[in-house]
Amino acid sequence: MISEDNTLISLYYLVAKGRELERQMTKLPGFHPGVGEEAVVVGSFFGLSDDDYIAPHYRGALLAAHMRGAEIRRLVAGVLGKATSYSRGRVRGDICLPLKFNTLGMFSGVLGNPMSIATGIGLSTKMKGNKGVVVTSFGEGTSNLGAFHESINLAACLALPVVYVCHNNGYAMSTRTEYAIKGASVANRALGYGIPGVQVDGNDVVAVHQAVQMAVARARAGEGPTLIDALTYRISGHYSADANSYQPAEEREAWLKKDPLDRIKARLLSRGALNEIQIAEIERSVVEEISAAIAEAQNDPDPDLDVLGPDDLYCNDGLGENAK
Amino acid sequence: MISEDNTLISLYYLVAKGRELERQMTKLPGFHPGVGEEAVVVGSFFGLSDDDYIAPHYRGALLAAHMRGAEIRRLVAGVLGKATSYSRGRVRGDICLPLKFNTLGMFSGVLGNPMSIATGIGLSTKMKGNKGVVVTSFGEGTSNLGAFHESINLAACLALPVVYVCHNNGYAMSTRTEYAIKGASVANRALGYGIPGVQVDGNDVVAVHQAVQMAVARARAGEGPTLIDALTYRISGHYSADANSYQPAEEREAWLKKDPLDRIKARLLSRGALNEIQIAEIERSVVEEISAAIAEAQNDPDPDLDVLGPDDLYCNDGLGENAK
Amino acid sequence: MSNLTFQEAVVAGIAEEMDRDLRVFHLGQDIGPVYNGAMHSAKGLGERFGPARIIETPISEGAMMGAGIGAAIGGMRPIVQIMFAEFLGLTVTPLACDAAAMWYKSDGQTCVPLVVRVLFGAGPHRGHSEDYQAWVASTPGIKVVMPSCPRDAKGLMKAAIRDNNPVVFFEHMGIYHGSRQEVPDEDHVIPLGKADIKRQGTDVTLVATALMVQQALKAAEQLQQQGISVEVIDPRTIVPMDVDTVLSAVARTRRLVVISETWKTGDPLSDLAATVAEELGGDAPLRIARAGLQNTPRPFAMPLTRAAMPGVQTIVETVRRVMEPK
Amino acid sequence: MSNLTFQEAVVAGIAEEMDRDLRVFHLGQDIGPVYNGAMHSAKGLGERFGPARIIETPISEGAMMGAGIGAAIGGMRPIVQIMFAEFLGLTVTPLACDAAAMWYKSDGQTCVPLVVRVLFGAGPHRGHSEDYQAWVASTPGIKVVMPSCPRDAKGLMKAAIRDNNPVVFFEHMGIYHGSRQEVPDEDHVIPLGKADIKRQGTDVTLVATALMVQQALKAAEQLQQQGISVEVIDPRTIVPMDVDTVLSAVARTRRLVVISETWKTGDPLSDLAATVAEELGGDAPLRIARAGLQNTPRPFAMPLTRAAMPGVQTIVETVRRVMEPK
Ligand SMILES: Cc1ncc(C[n+]2csc(CCOP(=O)(O)OP(=O)(O)O)c2C)c(N)n1
Ligand SMILES: Cc1ncc(C[n+]2csc(CCOP(=O)(O)OP(=O)(O)O)c2C)c(N)n1
Ligand SMILES: [Mg+2]
Ligand SMILES: [Mg+2]
Repeated sequence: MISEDNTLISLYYLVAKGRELERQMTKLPGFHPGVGEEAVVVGSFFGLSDDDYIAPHYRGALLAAHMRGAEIRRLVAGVLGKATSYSRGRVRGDICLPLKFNTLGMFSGVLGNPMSIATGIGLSTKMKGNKGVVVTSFGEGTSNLGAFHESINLAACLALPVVYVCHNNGYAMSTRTEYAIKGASVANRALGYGIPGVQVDGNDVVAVHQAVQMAVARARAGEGPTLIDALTYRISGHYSADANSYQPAEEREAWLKKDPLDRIKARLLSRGALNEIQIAEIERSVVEEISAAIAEAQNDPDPDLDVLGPDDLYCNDGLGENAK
Repeated sequence: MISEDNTLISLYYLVAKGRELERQMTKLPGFHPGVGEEAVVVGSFFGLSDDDYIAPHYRGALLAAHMRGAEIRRLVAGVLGKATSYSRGRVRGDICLPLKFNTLGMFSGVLGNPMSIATGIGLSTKMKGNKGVVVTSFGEGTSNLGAFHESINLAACLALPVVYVCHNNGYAMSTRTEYAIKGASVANRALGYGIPGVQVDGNDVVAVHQAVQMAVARARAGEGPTLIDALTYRISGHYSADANSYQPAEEREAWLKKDPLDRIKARLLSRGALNEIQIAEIERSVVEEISAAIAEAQNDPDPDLDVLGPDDLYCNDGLGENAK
Repeated sequence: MSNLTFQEAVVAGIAEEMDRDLRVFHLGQDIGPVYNGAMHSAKGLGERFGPARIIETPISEGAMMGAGIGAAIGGMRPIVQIMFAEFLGLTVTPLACDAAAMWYKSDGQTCVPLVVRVLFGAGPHRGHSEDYQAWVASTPGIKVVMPSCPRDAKGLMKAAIRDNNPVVFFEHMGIYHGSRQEVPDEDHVIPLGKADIKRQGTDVTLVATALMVQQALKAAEQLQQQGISVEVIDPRTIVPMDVDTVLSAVARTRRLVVISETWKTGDPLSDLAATVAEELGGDAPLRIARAGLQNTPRPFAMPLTRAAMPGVQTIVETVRRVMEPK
Repeated sequence: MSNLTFQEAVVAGIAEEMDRDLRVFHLGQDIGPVYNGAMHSAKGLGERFGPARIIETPISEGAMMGAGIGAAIGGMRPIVQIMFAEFLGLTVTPLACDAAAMWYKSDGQTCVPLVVRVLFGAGPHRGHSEDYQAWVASTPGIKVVMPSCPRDAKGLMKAAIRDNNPVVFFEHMGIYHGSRQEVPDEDHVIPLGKADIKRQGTDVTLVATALMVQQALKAAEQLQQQGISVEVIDPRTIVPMDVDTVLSAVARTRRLVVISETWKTGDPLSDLAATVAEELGGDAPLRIARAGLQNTPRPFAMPLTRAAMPGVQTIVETVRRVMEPK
């Protein structure tokens, strides 16, 4: 009971932290915030071991990387292209994450690549026989790409330990899900690959966590991949400046009532796992932590030109061995 | 009744012709014969109007093009790279078909391209509002490519008049279907796109014809695409020299008993639509026709170097208008 | 005449052609009246022409390209937007392997009148700057257009739409919402394959495209002060390349400078430089120098992005190099 | 020493490395013991190493490439076979956009030790001859190998497998089952990025790869009779290109001939020719000539296929061109 409370508190804490991070990052230009989708991120990546790999959806990626041990200040420095970022400013840190935390991001702006590459990481963990798993997430719009089809089919054929989680958030930029997907659900697509397809309430962090952990157990047992279809809603615009005026008011209202942060909070209160004062305390500390991290990152220096390379275009012999 | 007999006789005649064509072409090096799959080809493309387009699977492509009006002699000349081929020897005629018969082939060796391009032809017929449809076929192995997923999903979203027919023939080169597809069927994949997925006995030419025609009617009515999963078996090797020793004897035996040619023949006999003498007569004439066409093609001249171009790399203004 | 940005000029060209020819339509992601295309690349088209001719698609670039190719075969004249050039790899299989070959291989049975629009280049959008132009330029049968100013952008877009071959049209994000230019309203079509001499000069012939043309013109100003007269040629169409214009220019100056925002290996301008060396090289002196994108992936931080590609200073130095005796 | 064909040499190199390093494995379509790979490109490997290390996949090149990249990140050393180079377009998005950039962009957090095998070139297989080498050679971070003989094929394959970067390994179908050559059995590794002078010569420096090297050597014989001494350089690795070896050679001969089986626009050898012109051009005479694949899609009929690409006769004529005064 206590331990379950502790899990719930951890989940809540991460959702609250994610919410504040997304909220504040929205103020930076060109960011793709994930307000409203924090439960999918937290539920997907909570409770994994360090040897496991994750390849998170670009939306909510900072929270995911932070859950793996990356510092928020350095992650934000990556978004800003500062010298203190994990790549020293070489790669856009909003969508590309530090691999040293077994966290794969987008090394280009092309959706779909992380899905097939995550599938390959799953192949390596299987070949090494170390029971490691890979959890990767992506948007429902991305599930219309060939990479989705080929990756999941290959994972099914080779029984790879990969869990595919879809942020089914209603939109791909301005394109509504029902315009781009005529099937009853994204979960349905699993039937074409002979793997389990599970639909889950993406705004219930506990439900997402449980569904993902069941799939993870299945993967560790060598039973192959699972497709999880997490129904959620993009409260944010597609990017900072997007007013998302295309979201019908009633639709938006209805989803705001299902806010994932409010729900986990209510759950904790009703169980008496936390009281109002403790919650207020936690949220105050989260605001402070995020504000401080962003402020620090903003004051961090730009990279010097020695970061340019280009003498290190290739990984030369030996280096590879030491590289993570 | 008579008219139904006539349809059955036409279907039989085409299957018999296809069988003889595939049989004789197997003697040419590097050909990909479709012995055993003639019913899928004939059933898919029989009964279409001239304005309709087809984009047939490369296996069985000559028969498909012939059903659209192409001469067997010139088609074979295309396989041999003779000057008399429809491209004057510019393109490999075993997989690339004469477009002037509204028949799209492979302009490269890459599987999947005809699926997405056929989808686009469907878009044009829809935009022109001329009720034309497109019937395209492909192998079950090809259904594992991203092009399959993206094409059918796009056709579903735009309600395009396209019928997708899968030659589910048990193998992709040496790869068995159950190794590469873990889903219960290819038809199942339709669920992910919200379109009908129909499984049919691919060795029953009448069944294939009826299933495709229902889908064609649906497409003409503006109700969008259909995926048809035609179960058949590759009696031939993957290509002429392939001994397909990897086919288990019992499996092969069982399928040989379901030979599509024998089945339509038996049907005609039992209905009394044709008698043994008439059938023997038809098959004799078919052997003669195919033998003559191939012999002619083999005696046709190689192209002169003036066929090289390269001055006609581009279609220059004006030309495009006149081009088919 | 209207005073237009690059983005406005491209959209104006498309709108005029859609009025003129009902077979022309636009297909892409989020190009409708709600979003108006990435970076407003389809501003106003959705509202004006409606969903029957401004067709939005799921995220499936391969099928989008196939759809454009097939629609062209079927008698339409599609304009497919592949949001960013960075995504061209998802489309080259139907485009380069099949569509590019159809006219030649079918021996004239079909042509493929298709325009493919892509955004690229270092600009406000911090990312998606790769061009991968070699992927489309290296395959015969595809025309490649890369305008440097609003006036050319409109005239070349109209020509691309009227062309009967696949044409990939590159739109540089660094100049997209930049300085305006007077653009003719009346039917203004610039033939594909004709270079434009953006500045006359007698000492050095400089060839550049898109943003690099604007940088080269600034550099030429500076060099003028230093007594070096630079001729700036903008091929405008990368494929087919207007080799003759460049050859006759270098035949006079005997000095060629090539400035590129892409990587040298596979750069169509490298082929141009090689052709100049073949045709004009011999006993007479000939100097050639090139500057391009640093031979690494494009770094992200602004100071790094800038330093990795040729700027006015690099261009000035490159020109000075060919002025020194050797 | 063993007397091996190109195909046998490549397979031998792979087998030796799989014995040496348990992290090395092979992934591809129909590469198992039943089919042994297209054109026997994996002959015997399935039987010898079993399905755990010789992994067959569905037809899904994009995912196959992603699988190789991911497995490399995860600590394995994959060899992915993309049956024919013609299918590279299906794989460049994960390979060129992401994998090629990982070492540089991650600032050394990961490397991608991946070998990609592809068959290409005009040969017995009547089709699938396109190479599209520009698609992989034009993006920094990918190494590209294109051997011309069994000996090099084995040594370069072993080096490619030991390399910590993505390497695309081209196997020419026209020489695949062709003439045999003595190939060292002992550990024989040829470093990537080092050209090999296949024939010494004093009048003209000729650069070619794969099948064109063999044609060039025949042409050089003929030219010798005519009193023209041709030096034949085989870069062996197209990326990184051994520019220095070529530069010092042309510095002596002052004449460069580039023979290519691919199209000139985007050909990495065009970049090489441009570099030679940049570095060695000036007041001293310098002659450059190139011959490549006809600027159209490859025609199919044998007489057309042959006429569309450089043969011994074309090579002889191209060399004679740079011998004439100009
Ligand atoms: C292959 C590709 N096509 C298009 C884009 C442009 N793009 C960036 S985000 C986005 C929407 C993605 O939608 P979804 O997968 O549902 O994720 P969401 O943005 O809703 O979180 C698009 C189309 C891209 N980055 N990659
Ligand atoms: C993209 C691509 N990958 C691989 C190949 C090589 N190849 C040619 S035919 C074939 C098998 C196709 O299987 P299927 O789609 O089931 O058709 P079938 O041969 O059984 O008729 C393969 C793998 C190809 N041509 N294109
Ligand atoms: Mg979404
Ligand atoms: Mg099959």
